[in-house]
Amino acid sequence: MLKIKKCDLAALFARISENNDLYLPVKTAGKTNFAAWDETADVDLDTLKTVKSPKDAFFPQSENLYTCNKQDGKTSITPEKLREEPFVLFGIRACDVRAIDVLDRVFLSDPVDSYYAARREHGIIVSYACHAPETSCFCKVFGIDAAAPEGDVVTWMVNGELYWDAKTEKGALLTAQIRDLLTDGDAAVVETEQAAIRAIVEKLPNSSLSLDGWGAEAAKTRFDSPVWEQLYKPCLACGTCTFVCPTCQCYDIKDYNTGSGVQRYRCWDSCMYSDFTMMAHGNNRTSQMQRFRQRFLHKLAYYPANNDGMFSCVGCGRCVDKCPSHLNIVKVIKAFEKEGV
Amino acid sequence: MQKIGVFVCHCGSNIAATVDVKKVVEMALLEQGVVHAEDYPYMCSEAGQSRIAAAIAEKGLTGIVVCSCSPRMHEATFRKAAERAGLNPYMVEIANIREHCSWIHKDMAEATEKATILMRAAVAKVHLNAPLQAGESMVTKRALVIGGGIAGIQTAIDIADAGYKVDIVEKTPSIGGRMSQLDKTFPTLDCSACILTPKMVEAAAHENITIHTYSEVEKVSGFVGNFTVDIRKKARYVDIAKCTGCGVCQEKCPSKKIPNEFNRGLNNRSAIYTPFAQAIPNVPVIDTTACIKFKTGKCGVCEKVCQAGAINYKQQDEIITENYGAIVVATGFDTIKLDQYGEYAYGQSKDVITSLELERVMNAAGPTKGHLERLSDGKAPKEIVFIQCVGSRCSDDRGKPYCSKICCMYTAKHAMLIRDKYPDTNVTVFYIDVRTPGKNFDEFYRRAVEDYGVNYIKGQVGKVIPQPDGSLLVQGVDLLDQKQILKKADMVVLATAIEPNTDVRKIATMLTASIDTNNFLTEAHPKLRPVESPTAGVFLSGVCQGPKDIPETVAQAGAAAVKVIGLLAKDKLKTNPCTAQSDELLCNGCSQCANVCPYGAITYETKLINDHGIREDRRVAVVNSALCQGCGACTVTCPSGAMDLKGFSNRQILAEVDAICR
Amino acid sequence: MQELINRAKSLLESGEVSRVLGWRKGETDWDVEPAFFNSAEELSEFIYNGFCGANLSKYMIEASKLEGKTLVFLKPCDTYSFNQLCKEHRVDREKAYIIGVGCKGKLKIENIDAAGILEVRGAGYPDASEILTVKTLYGDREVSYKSAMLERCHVCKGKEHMVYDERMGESADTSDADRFAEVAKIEAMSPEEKFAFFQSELSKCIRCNACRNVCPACSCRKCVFDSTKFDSAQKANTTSFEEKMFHIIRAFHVAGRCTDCGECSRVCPQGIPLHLFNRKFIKDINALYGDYQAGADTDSKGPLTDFRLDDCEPSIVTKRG
Amino acid sequence: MPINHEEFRPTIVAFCCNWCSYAGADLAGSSRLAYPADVKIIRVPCSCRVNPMFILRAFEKGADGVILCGCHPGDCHYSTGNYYARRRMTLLFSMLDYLGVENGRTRVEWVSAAEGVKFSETMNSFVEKVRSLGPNVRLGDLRCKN
Repeated sequence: MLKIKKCDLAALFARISENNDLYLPVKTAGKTNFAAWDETADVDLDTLKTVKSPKDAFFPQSENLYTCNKQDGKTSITPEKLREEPFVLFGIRACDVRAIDVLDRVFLSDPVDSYYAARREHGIIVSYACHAPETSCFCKVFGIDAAAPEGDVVTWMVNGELYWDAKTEKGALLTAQIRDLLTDGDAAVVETEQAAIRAIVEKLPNSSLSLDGWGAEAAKTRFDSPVWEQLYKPCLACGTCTFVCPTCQCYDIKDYNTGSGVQRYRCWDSCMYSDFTMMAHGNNRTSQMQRFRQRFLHKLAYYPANNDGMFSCVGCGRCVDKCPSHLNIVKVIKAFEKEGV
Repeated sequence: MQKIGVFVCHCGSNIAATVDVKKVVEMALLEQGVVHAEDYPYMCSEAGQSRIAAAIAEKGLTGIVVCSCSPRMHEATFRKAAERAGLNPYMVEIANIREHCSWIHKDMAEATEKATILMRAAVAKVHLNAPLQAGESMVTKRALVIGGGIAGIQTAIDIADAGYKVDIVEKTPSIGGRMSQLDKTFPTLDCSACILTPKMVEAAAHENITIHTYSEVEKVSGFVGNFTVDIRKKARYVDIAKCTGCGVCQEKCPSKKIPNEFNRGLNNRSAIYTPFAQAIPNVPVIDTTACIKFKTGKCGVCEKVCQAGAINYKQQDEIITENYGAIVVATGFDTIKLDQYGEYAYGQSKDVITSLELERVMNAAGPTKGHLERLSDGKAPKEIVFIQCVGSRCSDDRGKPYCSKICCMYTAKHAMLIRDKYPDTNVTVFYIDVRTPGKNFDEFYRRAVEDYGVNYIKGQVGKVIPQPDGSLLVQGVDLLDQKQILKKADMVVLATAIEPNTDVRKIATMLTASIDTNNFLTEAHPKLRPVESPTAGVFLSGVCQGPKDIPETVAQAGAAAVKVIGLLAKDKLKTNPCTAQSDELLCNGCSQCANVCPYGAITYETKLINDHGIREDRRVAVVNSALCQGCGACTVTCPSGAMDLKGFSNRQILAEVDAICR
Repeated sequence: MQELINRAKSLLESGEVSRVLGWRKGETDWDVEPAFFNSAEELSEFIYNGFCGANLSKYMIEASKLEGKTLVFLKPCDTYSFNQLCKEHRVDREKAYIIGVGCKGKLKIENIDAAGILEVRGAGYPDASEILTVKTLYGDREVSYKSAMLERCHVCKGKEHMVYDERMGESADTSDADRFAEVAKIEAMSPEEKFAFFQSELSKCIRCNACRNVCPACSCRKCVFDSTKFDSAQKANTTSFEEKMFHIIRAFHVAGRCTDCGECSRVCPQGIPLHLFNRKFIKDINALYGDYQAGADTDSKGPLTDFRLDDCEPSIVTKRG
Repeated sequence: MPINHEEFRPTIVAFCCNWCSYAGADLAGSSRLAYPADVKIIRVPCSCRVNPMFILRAFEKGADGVILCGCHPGDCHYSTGNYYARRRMTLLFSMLDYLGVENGRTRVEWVSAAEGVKFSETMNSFVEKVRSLGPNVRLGDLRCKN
């Protein structure tokens, strides 16, 4: 266990960024999101949840895949360069670390998504414990420990000092780069803090949410439930829940005419959108109820069916906080619990 | 995917001297979809057009870009050529590389680059062109002439003679117009009434002509071939059917102090009046602002004396609605107001009069029974000064920038008539230039100078000062002799500028016809289409289009009539296919497009829509393509992009933008 | 609140209305969702408190297609949106039974800004308590009602309902700020400052479309940004241009139609002050074409579908400096 | 950084209504009244056909200035089109200015078919203005700049 004073973090970040691109929570215009670090960045480790999850670091909202150019009647195709330089993702919370696991199972299974794989290979995750979990958090439901996140390096902030614990080889390599800035720390201090965090997590209103009835079989038992018809009604069909979600992984592939050619890029898509998976014949989900159902059954039934029962929700609670109509996965889970179906 | 042919015109050396046409051809062949490109010295020639036809046939072209002069010049030519070769004419786009390129740029590399970009934009557009079919609309075989002066009368007679029905709408109680106020006409000096009144009678008696006097156009809707017009027939309070025109009512009317408009206010008329003796119809009207019966409820003399029982105080304005295929504007002119010309003492001295007032003074039916006399004291004037260009060719905003065209000739006429009838009266004319182009015009003016001894002074009058003895002191300059002139006169006549009738702006707005800064109606083309308005189906006759004299007016009136006849002779008209179209799947039915449509072409209907499996009743916009003129106002108002314009679609314009900016 | 429920029940029972459109209570005081209630039993979940900010007018588009009348509760500012939708034939006045419900300002939970909130006391009865008591996992605290209000309530359009069948409850005009002050402040900036300000705000935009989808004026069946017809479909802000394009065009499409209901700013997950776009147009329209309040009536011509012969020229933008 | 006027050649899109301004441009051409080749004209039936999206699209794809020309108010071929265009463009330009986009990059001019001189002078002055502002960086799509 190592540590560094909170007031020395700027030096730590400067050091890390000598050899790596560094992404961490930065406050811009009043909201905190993951962004590249520089000396002027307003680093914000206090805000529990960035508005957008850090999944952008591996699966950007929009990324170019390749570029076609036409000059003098000749066409050339240039694939986008894959990530080759290391980067550090600092300050990522337990739920968001688990979410990367969810994404890995999609993008790293056959056929492997090379753009994603390259970023995963070069990305070093420095996680950060949740010292003040919030009402909307329910990570415990998915077996996530807010006091002990996964990651290459795990950190805690106790009494104005950041405790640093490398967990993996990647983590050890990063630690070696900055070792001279760190001093030895007492693991017992961290354990005390962890106990305090876990005590709060117990008190969170949704920590004891029951997932009974969800999983692969729900695709059959709950697909035709009349509950959906009631639940979806206030849905505005916006993409807020999907775009703030750390595990949503759907994307669309589009072409952009640059004048001199075409850039083929992909960007996040949302199953809440009416043109999601639009095909020549039209759309296979024609009503908002169907789209709404799709999202939650994907998280709670289809994904588990394909991934050994693992849910593709990590209980970060962003959708609980951000849905303009106050709809969210917790409500869905509870509604079915109430109906007993 | 389109197969596009690009044809680059040299226009002799007009284009080729500045644009490397071979290079443009070479660049065109690199464009997506371009399967053929060639250049030719004169694309618009027979030979050029047949090359286009040949390429369409050989290469199976589906779209054509002609890089040439302005589409305003030859778009129609190339469309016709394409059509003859079996291609839809709307698959042709023009890249304007002459007016917008070769003629304004000197550097060959620069001009060639720009021509290439313009070509690309046209190619990009043509990719998105779709074949369009012109629609058809029926033609109502009846014409409306607005204005019953000589222009309107002549147009109406010519149209009627060709066998079509014509209505004349005249706002005053009688047809005849300005010409009926004139005494003699130049250069022949024949009596105006003698040549006009037979025309008036002919119009009134013509079986194809209906005259609505004391009437005004209230509302116009529709479009070429199908106008619907509301005409307000103002209440005369005299039954036209019963009135015999005996005139007793006017004699007996006790209210006789109303300025007589026909005599330019130089004498008075009664409250019930016909404007002049030869009025058509010869039926009086009651001026309710002056009539004692209308003002106080007591009187009723005219009703009592009318043997025919034609007086009807209860008559109401009547609105009639008629359909027309064509509308001719013949609203004529008036003289400008002289309020801002205080230096000429008009309004201060009764002996300073306008030329039109002089016409009435000289006329036997006028306020002085045709005797030339001073209006102040009735004495015969011995010195008369004419001042030319009062308000014409004026650089400040008191007057008009244009030449009123008729003043030089009528002043020569007045001078000559006065010298002829009153040889002891001296006549002096101050002029800027004497403009006498026209058959027998200059001879006429020279006769005034040489045979009648009229004293012409090149120079302007600065001031007219009424003297205590009743005479007028005229201060002027003689530009030729470079000296100041002080001249005593008994009478001063102002050649006042003419301007279009003030009503014309209102009428133009109703007709959506354009108007220039001087309120003259704009012709569709100043040289090639001088009697047509840019608004299809609206034609121009007489001074409403620009200053002109009687023979020119009559000539234009006839020309307008021929255009109308040409239109009415058709049973159906082809309509512009570049009209708006609403995609009912995207339409919100919000009515915003209808709010901005100047033609009332958009209506709404509720219909069952199948939107990718969702079937529901929706309120959707429907465009009447016969009414739509294709301005596109609706397309921008529509937030969802449901409304689009054929021929200038959103995607077509965006493609041009992209091509230019790339 | 109970009066509202009772009235809704009696209207349902009498058959005058077929359903009720209101707000349903959730897990917490601020967890309030717009909801349709089809029976008296369902109405037991009805709630009306300080967190019922959601403007229900837009839901009336769908409700207008249903059989029978829908009872809808509209706050004073919501009625402007309803009127505007009526004017555009998007809702059917005949299909709505409108209870103009009183409003004394609505709250935004983010403004309370306390981690681990469990309960907010005082949100239901703003009159009774000017202070909200907030119970959190980390201790209790107090927040003034005003400081927790939505931005739009600080520039409240007033307590009058523009359209209603009956009214229930008291309203208060909560305005305590100049509606156009923020816009004027930006207008006074240098071009560089303006650009930097909007760049930093708009760079947060995740193109979730919440602002668009909640907006009663953005009621297009298919938005141009979802439509391939206009070559304008976008799903993400790939560059900073696309952020601007979306927000400029969205604001332009609702210019003259936006009632300034403030829903866009309320729902933005990134807290972008989207009302600054719409209000800029409103400010310009008022200054250049005369005061206009969209939704104040159902028959006036909107400023962009109208003109005056002597309107100012676009060069006024340059001349203004 | 001073702008080198010799080197910077802006891309200017000019939307011209068919009836007045396009004809005015034709007249400028037939009168041989020069203006920079940077200006490329797109013909539209009326100024009211120009959607703000067209203008933003031009900037997106690399235009440095966009000008809209139509009939003088009162002379619109469709009688009212330019009045609507005038309001739309006033608001759009005001919004662009508000966002910090240099207001000299957009302009509306009314040019009649008889005003070849005005057309040419307008284009000369507009190009000069845009050149002085330099390349458009605030409202372009980076993907189009290469």
